Amino acid sequence: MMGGPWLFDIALGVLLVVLAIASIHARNLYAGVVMFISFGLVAALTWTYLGAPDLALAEAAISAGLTGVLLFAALARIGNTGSTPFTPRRLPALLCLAVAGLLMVTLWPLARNPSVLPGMAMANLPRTGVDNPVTGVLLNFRAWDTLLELAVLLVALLGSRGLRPTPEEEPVPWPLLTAWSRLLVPLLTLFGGYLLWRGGNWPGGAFQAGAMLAAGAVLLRLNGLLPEVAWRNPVVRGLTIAGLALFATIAALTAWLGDGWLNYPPGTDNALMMLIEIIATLSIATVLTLLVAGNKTELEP
Amino acid sequence: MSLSWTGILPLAVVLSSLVPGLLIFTLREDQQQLRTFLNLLGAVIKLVLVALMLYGVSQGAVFRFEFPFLPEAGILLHGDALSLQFVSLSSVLWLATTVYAIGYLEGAALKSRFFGYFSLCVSATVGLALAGNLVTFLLFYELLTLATFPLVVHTGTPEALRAGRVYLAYTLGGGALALMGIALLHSIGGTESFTTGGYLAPLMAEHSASLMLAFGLLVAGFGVKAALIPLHGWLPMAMVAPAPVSALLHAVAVVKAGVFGLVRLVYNVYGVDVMDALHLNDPLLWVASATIIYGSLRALTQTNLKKRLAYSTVSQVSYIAFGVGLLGPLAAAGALAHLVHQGLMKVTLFYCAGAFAQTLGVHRVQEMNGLGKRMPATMAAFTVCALGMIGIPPMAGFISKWYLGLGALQVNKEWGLAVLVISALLNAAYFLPLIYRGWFSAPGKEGWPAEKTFQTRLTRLPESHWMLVVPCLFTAMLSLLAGLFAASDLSPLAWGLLIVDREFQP
Amino acid sequence: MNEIMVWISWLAVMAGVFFFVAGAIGLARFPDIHCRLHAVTKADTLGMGFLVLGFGIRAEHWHSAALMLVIWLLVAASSAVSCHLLARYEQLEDEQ
Amino acid sequence: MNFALVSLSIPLFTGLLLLMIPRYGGPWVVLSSTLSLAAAVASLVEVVDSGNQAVLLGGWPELLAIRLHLEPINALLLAFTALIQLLVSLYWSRNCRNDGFWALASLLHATLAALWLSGDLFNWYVTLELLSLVSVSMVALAGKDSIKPALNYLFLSLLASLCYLLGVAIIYGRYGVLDFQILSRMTVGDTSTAMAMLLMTLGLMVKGALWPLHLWLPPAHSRAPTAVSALLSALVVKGPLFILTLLWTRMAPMELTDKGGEFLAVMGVFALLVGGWCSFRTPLLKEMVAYSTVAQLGYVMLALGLMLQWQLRETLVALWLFVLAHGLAKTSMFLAAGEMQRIFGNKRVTALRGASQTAPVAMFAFAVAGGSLIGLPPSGGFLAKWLLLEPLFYDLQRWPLAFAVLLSTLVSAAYVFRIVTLAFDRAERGQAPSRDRVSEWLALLPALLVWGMALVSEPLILWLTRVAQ
Amino acid sequence: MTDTLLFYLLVASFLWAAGLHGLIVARHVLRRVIAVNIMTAGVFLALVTLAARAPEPDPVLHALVLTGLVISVSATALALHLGTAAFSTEKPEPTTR
Repeated sequence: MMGGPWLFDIALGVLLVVLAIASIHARNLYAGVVMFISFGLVAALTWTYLGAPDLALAEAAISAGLTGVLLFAALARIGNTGSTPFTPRRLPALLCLAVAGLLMVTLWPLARNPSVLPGMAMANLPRTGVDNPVTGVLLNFRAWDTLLELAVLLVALLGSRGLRPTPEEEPVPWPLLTAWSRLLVPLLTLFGGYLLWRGGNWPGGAFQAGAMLAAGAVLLRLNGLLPEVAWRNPVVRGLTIAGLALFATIAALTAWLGDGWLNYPPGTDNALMMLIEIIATLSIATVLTLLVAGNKTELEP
Repeated sequence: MSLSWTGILPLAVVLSSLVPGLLIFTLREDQQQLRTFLNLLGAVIKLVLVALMLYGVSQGAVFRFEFPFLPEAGILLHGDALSLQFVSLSSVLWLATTVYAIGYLEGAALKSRFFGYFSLCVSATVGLALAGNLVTFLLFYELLTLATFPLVVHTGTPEALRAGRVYLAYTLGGGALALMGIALLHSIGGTESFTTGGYLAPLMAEHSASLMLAFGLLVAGFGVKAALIPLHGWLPMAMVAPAPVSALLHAVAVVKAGVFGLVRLVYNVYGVDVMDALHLNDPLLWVASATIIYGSLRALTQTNLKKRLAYSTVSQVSYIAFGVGLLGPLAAAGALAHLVHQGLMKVTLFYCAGAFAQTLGVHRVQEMNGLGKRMPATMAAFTVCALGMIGIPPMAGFISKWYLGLGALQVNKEWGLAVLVISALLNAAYFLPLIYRGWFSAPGKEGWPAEKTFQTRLTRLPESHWMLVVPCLFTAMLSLLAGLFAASDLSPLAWGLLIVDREFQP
Repeated sequence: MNEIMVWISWLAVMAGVFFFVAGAIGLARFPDIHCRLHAVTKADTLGMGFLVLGFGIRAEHWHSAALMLVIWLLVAASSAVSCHLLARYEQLEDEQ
Repeated sequence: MNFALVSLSIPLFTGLLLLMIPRYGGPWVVLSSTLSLAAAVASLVEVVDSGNQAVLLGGWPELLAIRLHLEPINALLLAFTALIQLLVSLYWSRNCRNDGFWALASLLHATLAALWLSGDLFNWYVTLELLSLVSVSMVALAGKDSIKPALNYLFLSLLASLCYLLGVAIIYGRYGVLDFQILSRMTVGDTSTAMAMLLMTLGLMVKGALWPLHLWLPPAHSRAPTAVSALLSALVVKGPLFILTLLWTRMAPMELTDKGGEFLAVMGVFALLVGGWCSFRTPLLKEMVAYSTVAQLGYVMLALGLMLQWQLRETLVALWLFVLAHGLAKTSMFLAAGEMQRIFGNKRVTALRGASQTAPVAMFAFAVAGGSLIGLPPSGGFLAKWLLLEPLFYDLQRWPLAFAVLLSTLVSAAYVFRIVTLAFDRAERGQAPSRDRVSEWLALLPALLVWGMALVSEPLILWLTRVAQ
Repeated sequence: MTDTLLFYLLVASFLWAAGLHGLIVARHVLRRVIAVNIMTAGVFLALVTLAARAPEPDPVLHALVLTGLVISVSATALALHLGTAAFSTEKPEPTTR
């Protein structure tokens, strides 16, 4: 699976490094952002090549897609004028090269000794009621990390929502784009649902599906087809905290009724996990939509 | 923590001024009567309690109040003879100064704050006196700094603030040094309670270097408040505070706290023979003698009356350090007696200086001409105590200087006697002109700078407010009696000899 | 039978690569925005089509071939829309 | 263990509830922090009786699952967090203008509880990241002039998290285990472990604003709303320090601890002196209090450095006492400073002229809290300093460190009393500003607590000595 | 097999260093956000390469990287919102309140 010819590796590696340096030091910001998005896509390619399909999906959807949209939105508000290319001084560059060399020295011996955890993870996978090992780890073995991660997403929204809203004009709908999005969004939703459903056994899962749905919602919002997604509206608020609230309540209930925190009762773990996944997807989709295209002109409640 | 009355009494003595003080803080400015009542009530209760304790000690009762604070170093209040001497001095003078302060601050603002901190300061002094081990001593030593600082900056003028900053720099520096010394002693030998003859003898063998370092740190730490030579800078600057503050604090509480610390250090922590073995007393002697001479020399050149008295305090307090440094029994008795005598005399001098300033606006020495006619009673008290300071019999000052001289000869340090004689001459040089101006020279043509007349509801008072004059006469009379009846067993000298017998008997 | 199929798939892949390279050169060399848009959209979509054809033949199961076909249709549609958008944006820029 | 997790989930659910119903934030948070405090105290009692506890989340085998473990120190920190949260929310419920604060404050409390309980390196990364995001969002609540420092704080803490994450990656690559208890039995002093420890230490030093990497703290803490700067200085800065202590005292291999100890001790001394000097020089009131945080953290670093070099139990006890005493004192100081800044309406220190008449209780709170920072007896700060000084004097070659502690006491005295002396100035009589007596007393409460530690000092110290290993 | 891993570890170190350099030197918000994301990608590349050491890739590391990915996107979103708010404060902002 891994033995591809070395030419492909070198191409990927060089592409990654060149795109990285170009995106930071590009003359004007617009070019930098575009190159960063292509860096994200090449990184997604690398993850698939290194045998991590889940990550490739997430990288493409979240880091290349949504981060790209966020960067473009910020660029639209900040304007390209502020992009004063800085003078690349010698000293920090050399310093960082030295750091890279030092890292290499320490990472070099690690390449050989594999760890014991994957074996244990595989052994315990059947008891989790899920076939995809990554989802197994995410929702069972390290469920506490995922719970806190949902909290991180929510806090990012709270933080950005607390800022003074910057005035921003309503997006003017444009016929061809509206037609295209009417076609694309159903497909996106379908694909998101499919990703969510297959998360149990094959690469996929809540975060990738959430990102898909968010992309669809942002597209509709930009074309004015979706009514204003406002924090005032209790349904939207409810949705954003639904994922974290449900996960926390399940954790508390398993401790209170069951036999330990996040210790799903044997019979129902598959159903419970599916419930968590669905609500988490909706919650992530809402949060990401609010982050990307949240209505900025509304006042705090 | 024994709950018998012998356990509770030391705590009660400290609380008797702390509780009224905290109550006074909450009073509004116009609650004059309540504030005065609380003040006097606190003072009287403290006097009664101290008397009770004196009676108890004479009957052989032991007063110990123990409270866990640090592992193997708890808060310990222990009423032995040495602490009771200082406690009785403080409580008597606190009563007198309270009366004086009420008179002095008749029209002033922020009286609640003033009397609040005033009572906190006295409770810190009393706590310090009753302290049973070095940690408790350090605790009250630092609280004393915190309580006295607001009094020094009470007037709030730029000079007062500058004096306050200097005062803090010195005292907090001293406190930090003392903390280092006590921590050093605690880490090598643990903190035991003060015992006659000291408890550091067993450590002499392998810890002599640390003991010397600790002694240096502690002398520097206490020396700040005892106004030894390089560390005395804050005392003259702190004279900018109101007169009762200068009177009680810089003649009795703060300065005496430093010297009392030295006395405890030499007699109850290190002990006479450890001091002798490590030759620690010689540097202390040299510093004390240098301070005596330097203080008197600087006092000569001062034109401001309170500054002159401040420098005289710097030199007089070092008499006690000098006596302690001699390590002889007689010198020790003289030093302990001087602890009380100097307190009584110096407080009277500050009262009179305050009365002159308040009534006639007299601040500088040149303006003192003809005071004898205008304020005869205050001037008389001033003269009595000024002669006492010089050491003229039958005043209290003479007694203590006499014993100090004998002590110096006893340990055959003749140069000590020379120092005492020179300082007596210098004292005369800066006190006698004041007395001469007061009695024998005619008042200036243009009259007094800021004359004020006081009258109670009934009659117009001849000299000035009775609350200013009566404390002067009271303390002057006390210092006269202490000198005359030195031989009786109630006098400070007798008390000093009693302590020394316990300390030096084989 | 699959001997010929392998040859055809190789031919299709080579054609695809050729069109991609053509598109890239067009992007680099053409003077103004409209020509470049023209080159990129048309050449790349065609190249993609050939690639899908080439790999479709080699795929073991028709599912992946169908999937690749859908992907190709999506890429074609989105590049058409984005090319239109860019052109219109360029036109707005010129008017100001 | 259940009590500890209850103490964690109460603020979490309150935070979510407050998002749905944003009104009456203050009373809700006060109630939740009281309940959380009760649960934390219950867990403390439970852990003291029945010894350390641990729970494998989800019942999975040991290496695979995240293990939350509860030791007396963790339980004490849980209770401490709930107490500070209670004190600050009592004060802030009286003069809070921004409703967004309450939800974030509860989430902050829940994150800190998760951090104290966790024992898994990656889980610490997630909690640290959550902590930074919550803190940045709360700093940015103060409006326009707090956005740039918040942004700078965010970038630096992201940089720190990535250093930490790379360190965790190397450790996992080398040993294949993430739980620090198991790692403490496995670590060997080779180059990759050294590099991992260095990266993790640098990351945690930036997040904990330890001396050379503290530049983000003063602007962020001084421009944040009063309650936020109090919470940040008293609690958030302590999270990374807790992890740093556990990493170095438990997980680091023997060869590295000496070098690490020296490094931390020297950094601690510099933090004390430079932080104190900056605090003495800055003209802004809240910036002065922020710099004093940087200085006081120097004590914690010094204690940790000495602990690593001499393996003495007292220094570890001194470390925890410094954490507790500084937390309480700094909360009171920030609340008092914020109160006085609101009354006088001016950020500068010189505006405090005559504060002892116009805002006596707030000024008294500031002075009492300052007293504990200096280490005047019988405050909590003094207890910690006393325990730190003892081992310094065991042999006399260590006198430079003792001299450094002496110097730092004087520097801290300088910057506290610079403000207190100003307050006694009775120069001009400004118009009597609007005073809120109750909130001034609430600002005084933590300071009284830190001085009240003296009443319970001996049992506390003996218990800590027995417990901290 | 291991030399391809070594190559990717080298690429990961370079990415991490490039991101570090960018974050320290850049002043503009967007450049710093991109630099942070590059650095994150570097760490994740290192993690995934370590996961690919065994023939069957290590799911635990993949889960960690997924969690890290979501965290980095939320941090980026917050940074960008702060950045735009910071920029709008410089120009005279037409206050709506």
